[in-house]
Amino acid sequence: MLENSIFVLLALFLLLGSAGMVGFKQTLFSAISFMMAMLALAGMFALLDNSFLFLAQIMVSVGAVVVLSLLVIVSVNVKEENLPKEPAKFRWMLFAVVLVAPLAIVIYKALTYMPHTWAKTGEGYGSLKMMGMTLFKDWVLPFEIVSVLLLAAMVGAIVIARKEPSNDA
Amino acid sequence: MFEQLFLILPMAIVVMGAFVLLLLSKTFSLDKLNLVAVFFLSLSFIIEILRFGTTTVCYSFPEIFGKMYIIDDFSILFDLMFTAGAILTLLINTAYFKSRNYYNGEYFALILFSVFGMMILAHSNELVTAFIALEIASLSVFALVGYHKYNKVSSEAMMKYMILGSMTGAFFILGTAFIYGAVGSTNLEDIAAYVNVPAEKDLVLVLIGGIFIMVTILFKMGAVPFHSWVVDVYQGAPFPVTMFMASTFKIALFAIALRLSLIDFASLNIVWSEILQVITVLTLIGGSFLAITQKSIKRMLAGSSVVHSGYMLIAYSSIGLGSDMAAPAIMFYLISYFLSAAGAFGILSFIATGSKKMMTYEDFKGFSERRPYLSAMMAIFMLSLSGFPSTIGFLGKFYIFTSAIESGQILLAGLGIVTAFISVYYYFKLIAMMYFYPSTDQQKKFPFDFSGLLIGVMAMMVIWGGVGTSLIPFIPGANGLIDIAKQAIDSLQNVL
Amino acid sequence: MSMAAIIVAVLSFVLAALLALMMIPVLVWLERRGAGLMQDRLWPNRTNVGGFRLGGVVQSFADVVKLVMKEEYYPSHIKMGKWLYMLAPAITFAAALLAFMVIPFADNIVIDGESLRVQALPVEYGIFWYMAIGAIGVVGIVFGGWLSHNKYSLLGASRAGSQMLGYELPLGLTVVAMLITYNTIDFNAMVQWQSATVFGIFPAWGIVVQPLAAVIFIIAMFAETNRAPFSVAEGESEIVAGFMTEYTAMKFAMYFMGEYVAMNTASAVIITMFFGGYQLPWVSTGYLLENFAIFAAVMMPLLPIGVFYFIRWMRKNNRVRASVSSDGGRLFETKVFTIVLTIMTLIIEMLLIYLILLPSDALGTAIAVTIFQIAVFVVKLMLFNLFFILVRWTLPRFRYDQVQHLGWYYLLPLSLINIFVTALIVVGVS
Amino acid sequence: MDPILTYIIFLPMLTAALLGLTRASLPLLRLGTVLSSLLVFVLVMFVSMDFDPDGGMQFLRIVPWIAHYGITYYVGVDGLSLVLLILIAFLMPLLYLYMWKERRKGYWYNMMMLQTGVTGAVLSLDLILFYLFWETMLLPIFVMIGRYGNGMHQFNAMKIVLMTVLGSMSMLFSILYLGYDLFKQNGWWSFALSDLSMLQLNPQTTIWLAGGFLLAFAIKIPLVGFHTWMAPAYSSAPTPAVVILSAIMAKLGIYGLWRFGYGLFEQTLSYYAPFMMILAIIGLLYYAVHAIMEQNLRRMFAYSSGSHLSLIALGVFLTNVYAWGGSLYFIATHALSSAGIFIMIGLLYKRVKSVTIDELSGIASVAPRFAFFFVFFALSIAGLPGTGGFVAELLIIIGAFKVNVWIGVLTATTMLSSMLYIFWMLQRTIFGPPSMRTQIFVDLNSRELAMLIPIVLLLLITGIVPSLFIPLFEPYVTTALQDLMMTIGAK
Amino acid sequence: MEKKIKIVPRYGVSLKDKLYLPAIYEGLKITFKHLIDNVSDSNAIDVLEYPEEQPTDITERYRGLHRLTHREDDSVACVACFMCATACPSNCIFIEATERTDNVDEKMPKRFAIDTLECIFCGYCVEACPCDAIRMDTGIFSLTGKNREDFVMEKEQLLAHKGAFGEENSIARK
Amino acid sequence: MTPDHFFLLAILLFSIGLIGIVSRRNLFVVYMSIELMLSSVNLVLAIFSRLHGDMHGSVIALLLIAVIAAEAALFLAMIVHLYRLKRTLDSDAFRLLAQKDSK
Repeated sequence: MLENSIFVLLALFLLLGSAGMVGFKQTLFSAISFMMAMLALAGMFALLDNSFLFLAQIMVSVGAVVVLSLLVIVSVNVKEENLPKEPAKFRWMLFAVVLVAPLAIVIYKALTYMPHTWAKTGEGYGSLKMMGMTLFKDWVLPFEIVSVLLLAAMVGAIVIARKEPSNDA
Repeated sequence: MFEQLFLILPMAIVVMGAFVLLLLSKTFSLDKLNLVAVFFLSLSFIIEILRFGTTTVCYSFPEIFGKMYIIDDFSILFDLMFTAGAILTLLINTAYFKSRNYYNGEYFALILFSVFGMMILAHSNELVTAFIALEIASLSVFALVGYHKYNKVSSEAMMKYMILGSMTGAFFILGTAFIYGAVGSTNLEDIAAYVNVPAEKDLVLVLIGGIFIMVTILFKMGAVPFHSWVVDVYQGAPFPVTMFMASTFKIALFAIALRLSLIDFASLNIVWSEILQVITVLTLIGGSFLAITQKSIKRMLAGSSVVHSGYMLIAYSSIGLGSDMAAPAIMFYLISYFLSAAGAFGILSFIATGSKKMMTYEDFKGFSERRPYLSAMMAIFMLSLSGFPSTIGFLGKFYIFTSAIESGQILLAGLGIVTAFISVYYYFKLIAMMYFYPSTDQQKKFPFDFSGLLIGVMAMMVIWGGVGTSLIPFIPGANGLIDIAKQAIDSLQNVL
Repeated sequence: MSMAAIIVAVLSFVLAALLALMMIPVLVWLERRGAGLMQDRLWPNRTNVGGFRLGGVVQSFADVVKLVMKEEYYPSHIKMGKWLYMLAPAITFAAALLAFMVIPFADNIVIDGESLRVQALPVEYGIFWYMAIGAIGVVGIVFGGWLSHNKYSLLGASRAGSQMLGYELPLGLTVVAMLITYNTIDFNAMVQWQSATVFGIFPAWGIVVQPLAAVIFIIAMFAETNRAPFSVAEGESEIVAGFMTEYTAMKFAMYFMGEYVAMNTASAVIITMFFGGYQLPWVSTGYLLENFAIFAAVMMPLLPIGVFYFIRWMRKNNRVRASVSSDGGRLFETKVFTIVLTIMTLIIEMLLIYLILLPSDALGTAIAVTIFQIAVFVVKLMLFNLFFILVRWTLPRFRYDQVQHLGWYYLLPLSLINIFVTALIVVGVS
Repeated sequence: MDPILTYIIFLPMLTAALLGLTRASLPLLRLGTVLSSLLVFVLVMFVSMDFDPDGGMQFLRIVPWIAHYGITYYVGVDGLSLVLLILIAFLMPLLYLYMWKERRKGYWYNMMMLQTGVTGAVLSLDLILFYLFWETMLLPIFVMIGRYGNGMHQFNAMKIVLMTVLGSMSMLFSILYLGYDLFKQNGWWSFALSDLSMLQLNPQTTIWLAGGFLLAFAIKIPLVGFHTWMAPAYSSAPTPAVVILSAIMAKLGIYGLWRFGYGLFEQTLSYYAPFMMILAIIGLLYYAVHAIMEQNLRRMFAYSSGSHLSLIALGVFLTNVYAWGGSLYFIATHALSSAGIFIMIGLLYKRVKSVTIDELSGIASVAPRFAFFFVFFALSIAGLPGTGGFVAELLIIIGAFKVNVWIGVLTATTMLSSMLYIFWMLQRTIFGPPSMRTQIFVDLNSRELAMLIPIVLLLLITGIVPSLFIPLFEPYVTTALQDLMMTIGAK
Repeated sequence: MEKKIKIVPRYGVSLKDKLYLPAIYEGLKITFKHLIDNVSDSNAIDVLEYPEEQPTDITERYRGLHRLTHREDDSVACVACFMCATACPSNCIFIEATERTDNVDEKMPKRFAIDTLECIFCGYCVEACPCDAIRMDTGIFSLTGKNREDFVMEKEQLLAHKGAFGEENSIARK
Repeated sequence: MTPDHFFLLAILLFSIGLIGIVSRRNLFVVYMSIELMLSSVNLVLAIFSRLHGDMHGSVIALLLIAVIAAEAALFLAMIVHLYRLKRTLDSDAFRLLAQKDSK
């Protein structure tokens, strides 16, 4: 019962957050909505008995990604007049909803073919230990190349964002 | 242990090279960095070439990596193409890098990272690995596309590519999640085993997941409903990057597409081939339209690359309809496209080194008088791209169309031939521009250039691959190539 | 859940809340008084309640009253997002407070064979929790700074954000090295690990085992908490008060308190990871449990002596100068304290006698050990807070670029090297 | 397995490649070109010496090329191809002689490439190989017209390429389908003509497939309706290219019709024959009318050769021994005479920079030798008795009468109409008083004579003693016809 | 001639300097020593118990509250030339000029006010004054008031202030 | 709290992300929408992991979090760069390429 109400609450936050993220005009409000959604998502992971994912989500998605985004928002300090003028924003959204809705329904229909009961989870499901065991027993290669991915992204980001004198405009 | 290590050595060398380049990027000059990058790539290339055909299908470090990292002739052939493409890109553009001031050490590292991603993509026997590999390659390429930072066009191309590319990346992983949900594993062999024992209810999820994955792949190769970025990105990217994308990244996607369709979703192909047929038709027509309306050569080549994707999709949809030769045909076509497109883009960037022109058709007027050899090579590449016989491009198209006819897709083959006919227009237009008009510039002396020589070698290979070997014995020609392609595909199919 | 478990959980929660919240005025006082003493001057020392000044702590409470009573004032130029503007300090405060909740104040207490964590949140992933939740604090700062619509605030916010990002990395990497060493992420297990000795002589505290990691970690912690010498986000000398410029009254107090809570939390984490946590050196919990009688016996003479000296010190110092006519009730305060302290000492002495007579496996011993460890923890916490303050009043503030330079160019590589060396050693040892 | 045909095919191209890559100087280039063409001519002479008229395909050489699809390098020669082979080998040295003063190197390279292309197309017996050469010979023409032509040459070059490629693409599709059908029926791949001709095909499909081939050949000939590239291309192409176009490449269309059309789709072609005959007859008249009205000499002779080629195509579709023999004979003689006349026009253009009839007059009085050759070639085109053209045309007309009197009558009008426009043209250009342009007309020099006299001689010989040549291909015609009748009768 | 060269020792070169930690340790040691000393005997801290004890070390140069000087005839020495108001960096001097009818001078301030809440006590006005009409030698360092208006010193108040350091006469020097 | 509810939630998140990309022109919102899409995949993975009772899905989700971080880095760099170049976050302000072959 408690879990149900927590779920409803988190879901509410999640949806409100993501809707706000899409709907707000001000970038910073979008960002805080996004943060709210991410935190609620972390809560969802906790509800799914996945404590490690819960922490990782908070640590990376909120602690790193959102903070970095905020930092960028603050450091570029977008003026009100530099924000895109989107008078037809909600009309576009309606259009997008019409566009996306069939896709979503199809996916949902497909997903409901899944079994409807939660599996019995063993001892320590979602704990760091089990996570680590699985990660290093079955998923070493992706784990390794993710590091290369991060490095490549870092190099790319530095290259793009670095200011260099250039007369070759 | 060391045998296992040897199996992943080429990849390790490439990523090692990237690290070394990053470390050296501040101290070495561009030339030296270029050479270092080429050195690492060639090392990898040589190892792969020695290995081709001698390794049976195996997994590297099976006790650690599981069955994620597969090594077969198929992936080795792709590795060869990636490394060769990167080497050619770097060598041909040596002068270009020096002529522009926005290149620096990280550029080469990014190229190597990208190659690394593609290699993993070709080797990955597992969807998540494939996804991450795809992301490595894509992210590096995103950064490369925007490398000319203070050029607004380049930045804009990067923006478009990145937004659309990342979005479709989400589709890939969503598809993977669905497949994981249905199967409980993302290993291709497990999935294949699951799919081949059909239980109607559960396959829906696999099917939808597969479609999502396909959407991503089709997007990245620029098939028509998802083609909107191709021309812009190709135009916006700096010339060497365009060349790199055309000669490696496009190929990499077929690596995973072929592996998926041949191993994983083989029994679902029949469901998809109709979708694929529609997409193929759209791609052929839309791509032709894209290519024919352009004035800039770069954009024209970009548009035509969509058409070439369409040709390969013809064969790709034939795979599901029971054509044995379709997969080798794609492999062969990839080789042929690799040679011709890399050559064409190479010449473009080679020319662009000295000038800042847009490279429109008009700019090529009288080119044959200024640079007779280069224009001859360009003509060869154009002929090959248009599928003119006696070039490798013709054989590629021949295999494609034959496989289409073999699988009963007569109309598709007919459409392919029609688009090939249309392509003659825009390719020959360039030849006409080069040869039929007097030069507007005064004659210039051009010194002998290594890059030019390299392009020349590629042109020779295009001819050699097309003419084959009936006159000169002992040299494997077209036969050799198609045999190699067949061998690669066979090794792929032997997995099951 | 047994009754004991609930009681322990509730008590730990209360203790944590007390330690986090009640520490704020104490820390404010400590900072002011410490600053004064370090700079050869006095401290706010006239506020009193019926003559009781408690050495000036009352001033902090007076400040709290003042801040609460003050008019809530919104700058008129803040047009949008007032709710967020108001919420921002609370985010910072709440994050710092939540992060404190995973610190173990004592070893697991065994009641009826049930091992109970003396932790406000009885979870095992302590350090991750700290890093995850602690990082959110900066979000509040960034929001506040941006929404203030003030250049100084904006600069402060961006400085805080980038500094936090820059130092989160060495921090995390140091933690990785420590994880390799301790082989756990549980704070309590870390402390237990530290109860061993190195070469049989030194206590195996983190700072002894991993001195470099400790240094990096402490430096990074200073930066994370925006304390001097890394307090560029406030940077009074350049950007007025940074992100807090436009904040007044309780909203300001929230930021202010958040900072002290963060500092307190940082101290707690540092002592837990590097200074043996709630343990005395060379004394593990098991040893303490078995030989508590000896400890009590040792403490029995030590306690009166300490109290005696304290009273003497108080009598000597708690008086006004000749030039001041009224002593403001100081003599009375001294007298009362002397009596109270004496009585308390007597009670404790009696308790100690009782404990000596108890068998070592009795519940009372366990509770006493726990209380003892909590006391040790609090003392360590205070000492480390003092260290924070000491550093603040010793070192000048870095320039902003120096801060970034230090973080990215020195601490990051050093922490990477540290991981490498640690891994090598761990592999070599095992 | 005699490689002599291979040498014949690839000698010019190899020479071109060798000289081109070494950037040979112009004299060396000229020398190499002429030598190679002479060598080819000598080789062809050897071939025709050793040729056994009753032996069917000879000098075969089969080398596997693309093994998986059974594509082979498969060349051979029989009566039909020998005629064209000799023609090519004979004309090329003369053309080089014509180009002797040409300073643009690209000319020479392209001509050599062209020789390889046309020779290969004539000799190849594998369909893919044929397609290869069929496309390859297009490229030098494209460059020749586009680069060295005049007028709207760039546009016209594009036009000829696009139209021809359209045809060849459709042919390619048919080829691929045939190959696949063979595979489906027999389980092995082959694109050799001999294998494919044995295919049993669904008639409905065959119509489509044959259509693919016919489109390619019709564009090449060109039959009326597919001819829009012809006049522009002829008028803007340089002389050697025009010569090749009219004398050889157009004949290759006829050749293809024979070799591949009748070789693969005997039955289906009889389905198409009425349409084609109607097209050919319309072409006959249409081109003749155009030729009469035309002011530009090049275009006039372009239409004239179109008219004659329609006649040949008609002959091919008439399917009797006279018509076929006549057509084959006409291929040879018309090639010679059209080569001659276009060379003459080229010489004329060199001298007066104009090929418009109105601007010319009275050449005979200024340059009698030139006038003689011009008149001779023009009359031989018109089918003057005593030249080969007369014999051939007569044969075809006889064949037409054998089929249908009305067709015969219509066919016979070609002789009249050609006489009409030739004589009218001659009267206006050669005779009469010299005009402004022709007053300083320089007569033929010895080099030009040397290149023209062999053509004249050959034309005369073919006209006066046709029996000298007819045995070369007559067995081919009879056997081919017998085969045809048998297959049609069998079904 | 011997050149005078002063050799400045360079710091921050040796490894010890570069490590910074020893230096920090030294600093901490000093601070800590002070802390301990002062804790053990806080009465030894040399401080002034301010409200009870007043500062005794205010010198002549100390810039206290302003005052306006007089002429010999006790009229205001200021000629309302606005120099001080112009020089003032914080714009705290407000002058309203009026004509002077007693033939001593041409102009005099009708109103001369200094907002001491704005004032930063820089002394520029004193420097700027051409006729020594304004001085800051009152030695008043502590101003108290219950509202803002109390801190605006009007002409009368300013004239009433006395100099604290010997120069008791408030006659402006010529 | 059945799996269906979770699935519905995940799909809604994915759709909202998609809608954001389609309808908004603010680059930042587009970027966050993409992140949201990827995160919703994370949720799907976690649900499946829970349904299967193994940790594979969770591990994939963990890897995906790393991928999200990598993409975030590149995206933010790009946004900063574009903002520097154009002083706007409007994705429609970048339409140089839409003009066909201007030169």
